Amino acid sequence: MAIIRDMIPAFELFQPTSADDAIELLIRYGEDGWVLGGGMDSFDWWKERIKRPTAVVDLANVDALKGVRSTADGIEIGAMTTLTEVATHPELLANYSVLTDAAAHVATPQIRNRGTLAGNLAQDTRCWYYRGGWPCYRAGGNTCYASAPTAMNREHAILGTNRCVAVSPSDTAPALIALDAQFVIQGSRGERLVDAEDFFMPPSVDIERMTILKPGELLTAIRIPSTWSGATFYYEKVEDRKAWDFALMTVASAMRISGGVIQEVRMAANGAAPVPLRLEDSERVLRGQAPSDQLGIQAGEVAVRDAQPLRHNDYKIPLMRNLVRRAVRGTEA
Amino acid sequence: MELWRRAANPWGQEVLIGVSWDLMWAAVIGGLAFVAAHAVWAKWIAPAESTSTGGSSLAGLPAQILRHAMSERVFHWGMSAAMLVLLVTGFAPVMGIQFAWVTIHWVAGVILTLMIVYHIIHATFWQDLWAMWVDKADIKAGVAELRHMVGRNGTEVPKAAKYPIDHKLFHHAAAVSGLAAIVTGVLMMLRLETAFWTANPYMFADSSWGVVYVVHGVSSVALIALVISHIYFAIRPDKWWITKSMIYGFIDQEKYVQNFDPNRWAVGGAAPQEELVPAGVGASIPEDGGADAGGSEPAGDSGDDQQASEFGGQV
Amino acid sequence: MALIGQDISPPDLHAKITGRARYAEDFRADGMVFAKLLASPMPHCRVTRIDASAALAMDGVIGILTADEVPQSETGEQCLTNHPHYEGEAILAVAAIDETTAADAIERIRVDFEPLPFVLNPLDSMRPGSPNARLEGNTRTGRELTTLKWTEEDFANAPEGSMPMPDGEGKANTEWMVGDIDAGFAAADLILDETIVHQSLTHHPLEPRSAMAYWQNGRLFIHTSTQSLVRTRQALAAQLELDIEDVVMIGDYCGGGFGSKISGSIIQQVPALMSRKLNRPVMLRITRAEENYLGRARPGMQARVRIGFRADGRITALDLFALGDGGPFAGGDQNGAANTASLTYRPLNMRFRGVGVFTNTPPKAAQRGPGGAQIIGMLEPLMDKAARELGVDRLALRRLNAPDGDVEYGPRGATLTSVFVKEAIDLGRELFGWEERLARSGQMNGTKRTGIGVGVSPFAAGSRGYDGLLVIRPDGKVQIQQGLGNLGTHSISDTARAAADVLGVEWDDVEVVFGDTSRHLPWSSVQAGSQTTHAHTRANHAAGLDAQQKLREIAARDLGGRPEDYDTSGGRVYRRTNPSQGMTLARAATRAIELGGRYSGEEFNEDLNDMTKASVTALAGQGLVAAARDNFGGQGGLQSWVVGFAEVELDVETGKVDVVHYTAVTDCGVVVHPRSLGGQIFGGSIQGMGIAMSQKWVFDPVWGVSFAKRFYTARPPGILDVPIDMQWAAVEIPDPQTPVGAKGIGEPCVGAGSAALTSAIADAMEGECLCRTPLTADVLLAELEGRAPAYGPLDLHV
Amino acid sequence: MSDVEIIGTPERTVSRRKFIMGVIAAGATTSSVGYLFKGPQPLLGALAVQGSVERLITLNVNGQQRRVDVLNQETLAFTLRYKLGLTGTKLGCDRAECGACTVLVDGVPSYACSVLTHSVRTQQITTVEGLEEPDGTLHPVQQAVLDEGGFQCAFCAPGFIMSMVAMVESNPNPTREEAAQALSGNLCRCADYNKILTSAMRAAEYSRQQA
Repeated sequence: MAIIRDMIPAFELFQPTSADDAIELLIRYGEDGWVLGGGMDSFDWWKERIKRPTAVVDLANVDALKGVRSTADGIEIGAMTTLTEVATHPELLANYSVLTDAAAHVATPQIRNRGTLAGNLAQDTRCWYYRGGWPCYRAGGNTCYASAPTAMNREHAILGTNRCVAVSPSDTAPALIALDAQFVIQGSRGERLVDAEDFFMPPSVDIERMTILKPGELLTAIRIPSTWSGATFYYEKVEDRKAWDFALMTVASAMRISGGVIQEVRMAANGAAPVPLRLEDSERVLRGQAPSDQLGIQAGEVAVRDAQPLRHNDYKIPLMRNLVRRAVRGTEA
Repeated sequence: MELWRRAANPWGQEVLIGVSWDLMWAAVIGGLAFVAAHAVWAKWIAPAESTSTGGSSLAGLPAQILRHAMSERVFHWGMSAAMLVLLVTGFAPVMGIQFAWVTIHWVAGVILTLMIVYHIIHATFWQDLWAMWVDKADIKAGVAELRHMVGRNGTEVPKAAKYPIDHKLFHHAAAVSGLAAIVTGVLMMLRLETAFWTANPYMFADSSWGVVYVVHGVSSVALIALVISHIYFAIRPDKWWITKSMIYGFIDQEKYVQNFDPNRWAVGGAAPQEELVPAGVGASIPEDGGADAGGSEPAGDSGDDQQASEFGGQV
Repeated sequence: MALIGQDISPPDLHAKITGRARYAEDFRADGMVFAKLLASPMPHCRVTRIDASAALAMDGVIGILTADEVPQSETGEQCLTNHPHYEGEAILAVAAIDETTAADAIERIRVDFEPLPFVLNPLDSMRPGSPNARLEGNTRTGRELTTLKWTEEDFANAPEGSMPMPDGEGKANTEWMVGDIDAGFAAADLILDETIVHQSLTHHPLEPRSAMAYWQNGRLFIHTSTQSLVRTRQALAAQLELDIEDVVMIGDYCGGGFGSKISGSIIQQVPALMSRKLNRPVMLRITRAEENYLGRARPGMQARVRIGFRADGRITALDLFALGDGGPFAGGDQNGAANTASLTYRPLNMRFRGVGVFTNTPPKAAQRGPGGAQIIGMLEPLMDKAARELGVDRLALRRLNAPDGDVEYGPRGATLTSVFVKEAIDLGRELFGWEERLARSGQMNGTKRTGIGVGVSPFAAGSRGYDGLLVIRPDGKVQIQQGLGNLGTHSISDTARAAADVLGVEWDDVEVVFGDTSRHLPWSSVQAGSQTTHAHTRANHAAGLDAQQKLREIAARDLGGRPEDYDTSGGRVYRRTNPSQGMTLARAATRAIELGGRYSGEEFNEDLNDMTKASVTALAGQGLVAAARDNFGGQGGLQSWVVGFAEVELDVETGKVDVVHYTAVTDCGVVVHPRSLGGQIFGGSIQGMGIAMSQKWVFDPVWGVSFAKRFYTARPPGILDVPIDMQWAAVEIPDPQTPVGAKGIGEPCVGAGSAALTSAIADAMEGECLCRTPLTADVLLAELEGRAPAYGPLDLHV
Repeated sequence: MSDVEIIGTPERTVSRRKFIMGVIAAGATTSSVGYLFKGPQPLLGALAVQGSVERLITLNVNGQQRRVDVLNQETLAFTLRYKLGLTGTKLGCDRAECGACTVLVDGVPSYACSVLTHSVRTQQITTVEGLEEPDGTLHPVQQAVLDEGGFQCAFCAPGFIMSMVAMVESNPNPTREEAAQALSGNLCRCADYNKILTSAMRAAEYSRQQA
């Protein structure tokens, strides 16, 4: 909408130094509170004046949420760890390169310098109808403009849609799903752990939220088990521009190949659906098979079996299929 | 409390997008308040129920009188299930219980729609549509009932036809709400991508869609209140005999003579399966359980249903 | 050594890299308030009611400016309007003590709109019964707005997926034919018939068109962002009906324009008028989203072309029917496109029909190579297609059709001063390694297929008749006055070299004065159409000659002999036969002041523009004042050429294109500033690559509202999207009709970059020309995978 | 707008909660008072409705301690440009896309348009104005750009230069490709990328020489 608002409306600002304090503030403010991590998504909403929190809880000073730590059975990354830190961390580079690849593909150096891993995971969709302030389902309205027969939807979803056809924009999510990561969520009633693929909220359940985080909850850390350390990884993001762009399609995979056979595999895609998808059907096709281009094609076909293209995103079907195929082939071209 | 939800359309014009969910809570609270008030009234204030047989004789009446035929009962409970599923899937997410509700909701909606269509056709062509009509006698009875309820002495409440006035009104309220919800619901389905059509939000103008959503919301909210009161009456011990009739089909002879005017709901002295309908009385009028769509008091009639006999002996 | 031809860092660069350079938005004034715009949410509507009472009652809100208080314009565009013709058009402005308050106030204003029918692309407005973007019509015929529609039959007659090309009267409002088109096709061995779509795209200069204005004693002082300083001042003075002397325009730096700030921008009227109304300085900071709406865009096109080729590749017939997206106020680029096609390919017979159709999309304006960039990008892949089918070398086909200096083109047989495009093609063939690279065409490297492309792109490159003005000061410095804007083309300093070279002074002894009209600047060309290099090397050359003549006269007067016995260089004027006999420029300047008259600017040539005369008068007495009009004359127009060569790799599994290498060779006459020229060639070429590969304009067809209004959605190319490996060269043959020999270069590189890529991508697609831009991954992958096309063949703004 | 001094007040109001130590201010411009009544009672609502409050903070910019009043919602770019007069930092998009506002925060390039000033108030900010030596000697990066004649309109230049400064610190010997990666968060609409890359390579060379 052309009513250009700009200029951030006033809010109260808090800079707690612990996660508990942050949560307490968030509970206090409920729907009117806003978590500020790196801010790379937040500022857009504020400046457009589409979302107007009463109180902003800036996590910049919560040191406990920052940094990469080795744990007994893997590695834990604080939610406020910047994408640059993730992308350049020696142990992650050595053993979990699918994640560092993903983090390095986010936007631009400046955004990776401020943007956090949790922010990349929890960011809102880039559907331009929704972002434009249209009163769609996701904005609390009663329609999806992007799925209309006349709509401009080349960047929208081909799978898993339910009224809303927006896609998750996260680059790191598919890598974390491939790594079988768990997300630590802290709330008033303590901590809970969810699998990476369960962190994202499908529109069929709650069309207004991107993640399962409730007001008053905080994603505090990401735990990566050592299960996939040093596995055969693949990550590819196809985007229109090589910097500052969102994926048209991303595929990430982790494979254990021994004896010429794929013993175990986890594969995920983003840009295909409203949530990052774990490609379990493709995994089933691959498990126990010797990797080959033919097998890759098969796995790709399975991945897009249920795809329902909109007016302008049919190309995502071959794109997704081809990326799955490439993941099996293990070469990015 | 807000009544409506509004939003700015892509051109910045304000449009209705639905009812405020405050209304849902209002309906819940309203429904429960009515229930509570009635319960209080029934326990402490209500005048004693007349158990008079009103001069009617039990003679010639079967011990069990068929009130709801098998098909009606199946219809009623099927429809009730669909309705409950619709209400739960529609409102639970609003109340914060989240699950993938949309598919269940629209499938239940389609089932309900088909049942109602069946009911309308059935009631129109095979049953006496007018059994549910509120006539002068009903109004008189209603007035008397009200006077009785407020404790006016000496008021004799006339006995009812097969469907008493309160049942009829309930049916109509539920029918209106239910039909409105169904018609708007079917329109709303056009906005869903299904195997049969492509979603198209532009079939109507924004403002028209707003009306559709508001009507769906208002009728659904109304149904919350109606269903609450309906369930309440259904489980009240003093009404249990009616509820049972919706399960088993029959009422006791005794209840019949205590509550119904044989002139208005004539039951022959013969076996229930022969259930006589005196000509011109317009009594045994098959009406539908369609009323139940809205969760009305058990309605429906035995009408032409001869299957009732199958159960006659068992009850 | 002559300054022309050397790499000299421009004098303003130091300020730019230290942060001292102040652009319009960097200024503050006492009591300054901030204005903010309320823009139309609808693509076409009428404002029926404005209720600003709540806003005006707010603390900190100072005032409001509405459409009733702003001037009309010839095009129909006003800086504020009650009849918006596109989403984002400004309706009113509010001023407040700070910007947040102004933004809050805008939110509290209630405006009622009456929506009007709208149309987003030209073809839709050609359908019978379709809406017109302007109530008065859908096109401009002459000065009148008229309605031009095709019939159902016209549409029915077009082959499936093709644009109608209806014959007969009243089907186009521009129509011309050279030769006999039917005979041309009859003589052809191959006829191509294609429907092509070129997107519209916003200029998006990095600096939004913010402006700050205040008034003192009835004079307007305005800080603004403009490509051409003195001409913008003139335009603004005319718009506001002010005496030009009452406008002081400060625009030392302009953060990019590309055609969108040629004479400033209409929105700069808002702070000027608001400031006058409120009697306070007013800053109007333009946001990026506003820049998208107000900042102009290149007109897209929907077109159909039929081209007939002889077996040897010579074009016998070219029949072009183009609908240009005029936006609400302009006429589209199709006429220029036809002229460029006529020049580039010299078809033996050519017919052009075109309609500039109004649409309810943001306003269109010239964007680097207007019309030329579009048509070259669209037609070059078709040249390849013909070459392939005819079995001739693609470069040879272009060379065969390319013009020489004696070319006559366009409907009226326009002529040029010089053309050395064949030399550029030949040099490019060698530098690029055409044969060697062509051998890689179609080869697979993993999943990537190589494509080789070339684009031959001309564009207008100069004008004549402007004034040069300089002062040789008593301190010996040569102060060269420049009335151009400073948008980074370096023309303010580079064209000044022409005067310095005449005098033979070192660059360190030159000071360039620019950026502020109160500093007595000469009448200059607009900085557009790549005019300045040509026009102002000439004007400054003329001023240099005038100064030299005056120096000689002073020397002869003081030292004896005739003026022509004297020469100038090294900061002196001296006797040619005895260089030790002479005087410094400093001394000569002092003498000029003493002599007065025409030496010190008290008198001047009558052929100068009035504005220059005023400046001369103001400078009079400060030294030796030289002012001269460019009277060098010349026959024919000026066109520069860029031939772009690209090697790309197309990933056949993703549709993604990587540009591996780019070579550009130019014919732009004498090279004034090699490094800057390289920057222009690559910069323009990359903008062209953006057209070919990524840059977008997207509208929702139901609401007429735009989406691609931010950088990440409009997708101009970033540093990673362009080849690391680029090279350029110039044929360096002086233009014979200018004393300096230089032609402009800003424009033609865009078409070269765009066409080299559309051609290379088509090559990587095994010769399949998709005939639309941008060629994004979705478009290419759909084709590669044999799926339904990503967009309809005539879809625009998608 | 009144200038209500509230430093210290928040702690007193709710001193039993230690997180309140982190409270910056209850911020509201005059215009947002109406908004405050819509949501739940703000923690410091009583203060907020007194009028606009600003809080004086000390910001370390270009090695200097600068005292400045900063609104809660104020971005670093606004503080630098409009409060501290450091207009070398440009706003090209105000949406973290173009990089014209790039500054160094503890040596790390950040988009100043998309960070709250309060979030970086303990960190060291370097802007393009802070690169020159006091005696006017240019930073090697600036000298390299000057020598290579980098940039056209140069509106993007301050941002690019800050990215280059960070680049030569972290990778003093980059390839052209690496330099492009390091500068990929900056947009040049004149598309003078070739010259910018050449300048960046020269900048790395100068920096190596200096080191």
